[in-house]
Amino acid sequence: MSAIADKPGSAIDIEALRKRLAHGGEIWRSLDEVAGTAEFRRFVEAEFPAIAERLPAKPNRRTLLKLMGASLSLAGLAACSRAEKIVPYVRQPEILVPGKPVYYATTLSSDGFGIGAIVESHEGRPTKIEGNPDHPASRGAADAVMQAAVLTLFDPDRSRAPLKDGQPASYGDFLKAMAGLVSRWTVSQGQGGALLVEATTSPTLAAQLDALRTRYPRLKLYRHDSLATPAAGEASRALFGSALTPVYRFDRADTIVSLDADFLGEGPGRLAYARDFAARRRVRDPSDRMSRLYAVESTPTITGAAADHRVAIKPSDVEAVAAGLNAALTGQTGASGSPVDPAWMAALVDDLSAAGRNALAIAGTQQSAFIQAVALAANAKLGAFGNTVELIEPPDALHVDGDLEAMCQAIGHEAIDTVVALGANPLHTAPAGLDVREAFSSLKLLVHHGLYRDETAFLAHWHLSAAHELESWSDIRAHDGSTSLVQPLIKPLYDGKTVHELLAALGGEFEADPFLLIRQHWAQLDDDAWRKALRDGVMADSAAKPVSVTVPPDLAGLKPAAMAGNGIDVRFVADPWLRDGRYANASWLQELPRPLTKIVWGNAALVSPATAERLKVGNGEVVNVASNGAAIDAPAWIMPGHPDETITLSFGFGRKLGSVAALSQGYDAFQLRRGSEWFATGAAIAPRKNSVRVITTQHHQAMEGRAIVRHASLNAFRQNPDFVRMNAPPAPTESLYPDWPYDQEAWAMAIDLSACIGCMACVSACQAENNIAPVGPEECERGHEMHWLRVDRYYAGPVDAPDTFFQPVPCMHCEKAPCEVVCPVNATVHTHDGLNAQVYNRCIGTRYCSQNCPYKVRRFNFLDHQSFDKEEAGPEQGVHNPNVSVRSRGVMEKCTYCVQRISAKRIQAQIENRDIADGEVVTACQQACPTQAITFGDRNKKDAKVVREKSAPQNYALLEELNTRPRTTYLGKISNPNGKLAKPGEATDG
Amino acid sequence: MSLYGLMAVFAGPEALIAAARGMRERGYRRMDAFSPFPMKELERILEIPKTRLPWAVLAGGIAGAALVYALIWYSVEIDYPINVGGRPLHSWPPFVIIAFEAGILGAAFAGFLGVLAANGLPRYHHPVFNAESFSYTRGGKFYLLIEAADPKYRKGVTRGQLTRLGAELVEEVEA
Amino acid sequence: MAEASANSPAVLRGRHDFPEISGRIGSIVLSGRLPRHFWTAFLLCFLLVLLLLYSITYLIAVGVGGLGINMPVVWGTMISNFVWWIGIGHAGTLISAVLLLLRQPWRASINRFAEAMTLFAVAMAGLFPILHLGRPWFFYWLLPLPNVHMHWPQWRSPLVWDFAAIATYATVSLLFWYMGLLPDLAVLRDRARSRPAQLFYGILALGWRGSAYHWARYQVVYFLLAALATPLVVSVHSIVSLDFTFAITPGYHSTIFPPYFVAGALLSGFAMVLTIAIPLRWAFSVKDLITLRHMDNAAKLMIAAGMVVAYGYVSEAFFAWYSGEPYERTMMAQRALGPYAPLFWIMLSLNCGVLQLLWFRRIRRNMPLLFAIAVAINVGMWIERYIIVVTGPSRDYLPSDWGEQSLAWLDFGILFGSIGTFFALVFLFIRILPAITIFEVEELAEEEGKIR
Amino acid sequence: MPQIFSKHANGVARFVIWGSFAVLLIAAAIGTILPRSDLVTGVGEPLAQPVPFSHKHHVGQLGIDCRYCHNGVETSSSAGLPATEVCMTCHSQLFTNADMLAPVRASLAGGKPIEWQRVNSVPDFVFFNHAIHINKGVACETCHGEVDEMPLTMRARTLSMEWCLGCHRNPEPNLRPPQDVFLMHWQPPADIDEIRRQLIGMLDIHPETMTDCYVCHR
Repeated sequence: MSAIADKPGSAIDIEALRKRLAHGGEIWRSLDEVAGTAEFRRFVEAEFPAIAERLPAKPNRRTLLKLMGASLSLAGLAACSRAEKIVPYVRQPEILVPGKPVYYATTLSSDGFGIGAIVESHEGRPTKIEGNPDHPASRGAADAVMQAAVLTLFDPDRSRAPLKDGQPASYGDFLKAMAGLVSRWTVSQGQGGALLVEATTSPTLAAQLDALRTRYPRLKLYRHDSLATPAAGEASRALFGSALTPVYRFDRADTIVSLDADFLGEGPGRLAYARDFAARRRVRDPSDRMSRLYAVESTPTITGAAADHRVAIKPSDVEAVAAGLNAALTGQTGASGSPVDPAWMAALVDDLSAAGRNALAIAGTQQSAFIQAVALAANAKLGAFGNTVELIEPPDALHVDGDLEAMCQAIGHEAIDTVVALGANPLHTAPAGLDVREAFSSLKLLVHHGLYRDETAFLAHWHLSAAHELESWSDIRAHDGSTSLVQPLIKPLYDGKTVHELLAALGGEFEADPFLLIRQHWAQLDDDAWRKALRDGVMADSAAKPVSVTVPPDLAGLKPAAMAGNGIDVRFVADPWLRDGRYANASWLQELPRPLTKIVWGNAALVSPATAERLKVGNGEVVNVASNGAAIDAPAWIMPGHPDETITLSFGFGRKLGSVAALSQGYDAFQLRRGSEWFATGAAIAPRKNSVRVITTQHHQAMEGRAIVRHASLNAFRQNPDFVRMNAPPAPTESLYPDWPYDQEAWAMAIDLSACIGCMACVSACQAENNIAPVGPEECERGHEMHWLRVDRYYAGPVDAPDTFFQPVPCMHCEKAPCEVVCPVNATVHTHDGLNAQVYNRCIGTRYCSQNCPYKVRRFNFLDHQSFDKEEAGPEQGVHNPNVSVRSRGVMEKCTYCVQRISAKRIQAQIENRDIADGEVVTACQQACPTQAITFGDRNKKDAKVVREKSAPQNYALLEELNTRPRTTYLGKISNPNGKLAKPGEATDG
Repeated sequence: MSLYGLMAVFAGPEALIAAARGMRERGYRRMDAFSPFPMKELERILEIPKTRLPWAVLAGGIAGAALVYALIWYSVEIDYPINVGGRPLHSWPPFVIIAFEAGILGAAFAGFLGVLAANGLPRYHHPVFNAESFSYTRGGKFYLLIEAADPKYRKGVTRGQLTRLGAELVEEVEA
Repeated sequence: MAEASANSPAVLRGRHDFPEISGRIGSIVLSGRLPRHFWTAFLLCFLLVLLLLYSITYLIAVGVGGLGINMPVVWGTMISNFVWWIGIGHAGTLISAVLLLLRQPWRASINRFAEAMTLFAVAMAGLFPILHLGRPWFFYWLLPLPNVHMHWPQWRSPLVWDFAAIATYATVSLLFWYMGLLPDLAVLRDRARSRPAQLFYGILALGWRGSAYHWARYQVVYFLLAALATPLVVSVHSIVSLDFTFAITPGYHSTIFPPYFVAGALLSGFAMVLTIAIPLRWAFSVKDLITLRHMDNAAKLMIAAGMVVAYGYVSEAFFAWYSGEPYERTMMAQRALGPYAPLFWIMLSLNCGVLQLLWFRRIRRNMPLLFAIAVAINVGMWIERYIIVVTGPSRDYLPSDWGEQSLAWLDFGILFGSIGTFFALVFLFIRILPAITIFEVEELAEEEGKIR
Repeated sequence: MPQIFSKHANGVARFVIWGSFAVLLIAAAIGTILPRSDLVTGVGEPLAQPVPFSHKHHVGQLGIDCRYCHNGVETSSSAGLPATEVCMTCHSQLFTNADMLAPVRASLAGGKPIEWQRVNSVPDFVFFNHAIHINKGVACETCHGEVDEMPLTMRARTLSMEWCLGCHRNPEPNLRPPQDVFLMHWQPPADIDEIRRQLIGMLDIHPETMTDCYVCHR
């Protein structure tokens, strides 16, 4: 049992294995023969030993697993080596010193757009993603999906070798096949050939596609992006003749109206937008000002939760609201039939007009062209263009011959007999009523390039395993058009190929070097500029130039599409983490609670309390949703603040491919979707008799009148700045016990509840940094999840239009810690700098500390959640942070204020014989937070940022009446509602 | 085979007490009585000295408590001072609880071992077991033993006196 | 003392002589002729022993996650079993020690197996704090042992006090019990026919010969041990209750707990005494040694203890309300109306409702009924322990982490396994040691002039 | 009634009683001493290595500096083992075909590293950092012993928590001027106590912070 902790990688012997295992694929093949279909079992054993304990034992299972685990981990390590020609970030490039992490800048893709990242690499193992402060789309923040990139990199389920008709083949064979195709196309000028691409912003890729099309004039190019939002383009094309896309500047916006736009949670600019939005709402002093957000929503989002005024209406009514707004702004009278309260609208319009060029109207990207046009018109009317909003050429612009539907039709007319699918997985994401399988089956040749052996791969004649983005050379553009490079952190684990290599091969260039393909595209950059671009993670002033426009008065004739409001409206959304399902195999994401529902390992159909009441359904009770011919069964989930007579369905689930994905439960909303619609009307809901398991990590939603999240309006705050002390139990001033001196550092944290938007980035960052084990659905259901940091979500006020509050709750590091006194073995004690240290190797698991923790922030390893047998653990152990113990069964764990980071900085400072500077120690949650809600530092430094935060009048400690003296404190939530609109439940917490 | 003493068997407690008193009046000192259950009178008659075991018990209790408290104090103040939940190093109230339990334990051990030691137990082989009649096989019997070492011991005389005092049976016990 | 009147039956019925008493008690052990149902019962218990062994193996192999516990309720049946068994372990010492000090004659014939019951109950209780651990194999870290980590126990933790209290209690009870056994062992030694039996009892008897000198010291120390055991028995369950009162969790943090736990201990302890005594006196036809008087007194004590417990329930609720603490109030309301409400009301109806039947003498003297009541009280007391353990944390300070735990098969496997093991030990004890104190019954018979 | 036990029984009983006391004492003594003994800690027993590398030869006789091979020791948590190339910098000229160096040459040729046996290891949950110790004047010698006299490297200290804490509680006796940390058989000057007192201040060493659990366990 000494293996309570283990330092993955510390013993990894890269060079040897690399030579021995030139081809990860070889091993996989040999194993396929041995293992048959034991993959799932093996994976579960490795990733979720706890679940495996419960699996019925197979006689030869253990030996089999050992064998597979062994060679898999070898395969994994096979490429744990520094890829050549990579340049460290700002720190001077140094030859790899064992035990010292190296940081590289690269760019991760989010729905095709780039978000800059700094990747921490240990002995050539990328282990942690941070945001790149220099990148416009990241600004130093990183969200949950980005964090999971390292996990998907080491995912043992990734496709490991080219497959010919499902049988492993060599890359050489694949190239031979491509050579055949090339010669065929050369003759026929690409007749009958088609490429299927996803949303992409890669300049190199675009150039390669153009080259191919000049080479094969008859070659067709289709794009299938199941999460595409074409409306903005349509609107601008209608208004200005050319497709333009808006970029917002929330740091300049005083009054914001969102027409069903989830700008904090969706879209490639979300991190930057969140930062700017929060920056404009920082209040530390009664004289500070903050912006005001009006949100019209057709489904609850974190943006709506952050809004000062929110109305939830049926999707089919949003256009009416937009029309009303447009009428009001353009001074037309009789803005009739607007489903929102006229007073509300009047207040909104007044605020907007008052704000003038500092106003900002945002249309939800998923909303109709009309609504886009209204937003554009409003911004133009208010003079916001050039100030709070700019229009640029869309970075993802790509001239294509059509979408998936068009392609299938072409296949139907036998105009196309060969398809090369680049990354896309249409068999899962195709709309209902479009039989892609049937269409693809009739192809002469289907080539699929992807990370996983997914549905499309199974159908394909040839599947080529793709290189992970952390293994690839590429380039990509951000929401504002800035271009940045993608550089590999590690040599492809499973000999995957980049899309550029594949396209080069289709162009007859079979031995293309993935690096040169990119480098040559950027030939105009000299080596210094190139290096700089790599080092900075973004190309200097490559942002797209704003286009100046004039909006035609009549919205170019765009009218509200008369949506039949009868029946139930269906609102489609993409799962915030799994998106269209492409990340379904990432256990971190599956187990990360959804911001509002706190649902994990599955999805549910969200309905409003009133609708649920009418339908007589409760949480988890299955309903049948029927819309235009198709129908699916989905568990209902009652969602406070959800519009009535509307049901929200999310994409991304219902996939059984991939062993983690197979563990999750959920329905596949694509089966109900027509075309690329985000809304459907006239749906019917029929409750079924049965109910299914929907796992949530928070079972109680109200604050029970306790002063937990203390909040007030800006005006209330100005009247009495210390509102957090009002009607809250008084904090004791003295303690029975003598005060301990903390004369050196005194680490402390402040969390600004006004800034927190509940996006969960901190939680996933914490999981990635601290080797927190995912436990799987069964254990989550039993309340055994392990997240050290949780984001509590409370509702207050009327259930149909509640206020939503988020509160991140890490360990409070109480100075009078109740947990420590009750531990019988000194496994949790205080340190000289005031940390509440948890000593895993001393813990015997009495769990008394957790019993005595009023915040319940401690987590217990009820079962063995991590495999300690390096042989058995498989490649996924590669993701472990070598500076954090991996905890074994039976020990308690909890937030440590990222003590490993503190230690690293302290050692550095002591070697240099200096004090630790303020802001030098950054916790994982703080670093990831898009809104900088979390501040961490030394309380003893008078000028430290954390001291300034804590000196704000609205600073308070959670449950301070217990006199536990927490080091983590909160800044009460301040919202900025319009005084003219009395908000229900204002300044109370229901 | 030397003689250890004379063992007289009596039917009941009263008889034994009477006999013991009788022999005592006759000046016998080195004598012992055996009964299936404790009999207070015998203590008086045989002038059994008051035992000092209670003091041993007290000492055991104090020693146990003091030792353990000292150990705790040493561990928190000297050997590994450590900030636990911001409480003072020398948090005496909880320490007292443990010391109390240790005291009880010490006292109990002192008493138990003390009584065994004082009674010279275990003593598996003892002359009285040589007496054929000395046994609880038939339940509660009452015995009086006059040791041969007693100055007043005279072979025939003593046996006669015992018989006269109502002994059912008088038997010589070898050492 | 005169023949017993109807309203207070004699502690000893009929006339006896010493051979008869020691013979009857001794023969239970020596003759080895035991009723068949004795062995069938023992076999049943033995199956439960196997269940316990299996459950423990599973628990250690898979981990405490096999139990129903979760976040936020990380304590479960292991703790409630512990408190329950410790409670049961109290009646024995109380009967033998306190009644001895109070010179209650009726203690004589039931103290022996009551003490044995104490020992076995404490042995069972001792299992649970260890099985409760996430890493049971490190339980000895609670001891101040010289180690290369230079590590000490954390003396401020009630669990360490527990450790001290339980260890002391077990040891003292054992010494007290063994000391009481000495003279009887001597009797058995002499009555034993077979050589092995002679050696066995002979060695245990340490050569006891009933010398007046020995009796003198013996009695003094026996009384002293009793005097020590009395504060000990009170301190033990008080300390166990500190495990809860020491915590700030709502529903735990209460000053009423120590007395209320001790009372609860007596209630469940006497219930268990009756659960054992009633079948015992019937099976071995010692109704004249263990008389209605004993049963009656035990039942009366149950009422007394039970009323204190009931007062505990009331004051707990009252102070939750009176304190004005929102947390305490919510917790208490949730306990009575929340997810654990059914258990809560069952507990009340058993520990406070059913108990009241004992006011009636007819019921106190009706053995089958008394037995049923005793069993009911045992169940009720277990539920009480469980409710105390789980309801607090399941409804504590932050509503966001409110939640309930479940009960897995493992929870029941270990509970029933331990019950079976306990009774198996009781059976073995009855088989090899005198379940009734021979010398004290003889003394009693003598004092009461019941010797023919 | 005849005696059940013979005359000797009493003696036997006495022997058993005192004997068991003695056994308990002895057991306690063993339990205290054994974990600290070389049998358990493995101090002083050289491990068989694929190549019989001799610090005695390389350090003692040739006087090669520690950092030549262990180059991470001043900057990183791990001191680092030399890459095969480092060995071959010399051994491409010297003893080019000595049999005992065959594995080294094979390693370079086959690109397969030499698998050394770990001599000084701490449990996985202990995070030791070389750099800080070196920079604060704790010499290699202090923990690794006189490696220049080891034909085969062996563990010189127990590396038990007790041993670590010994120094973390009172580092002064183990300090020396940082420039001397790589010296072997370093002879302290006469005024060493004074120097050490100054070092504590100069190097800003705070023993009261060095027994925090997270210093080693994270």
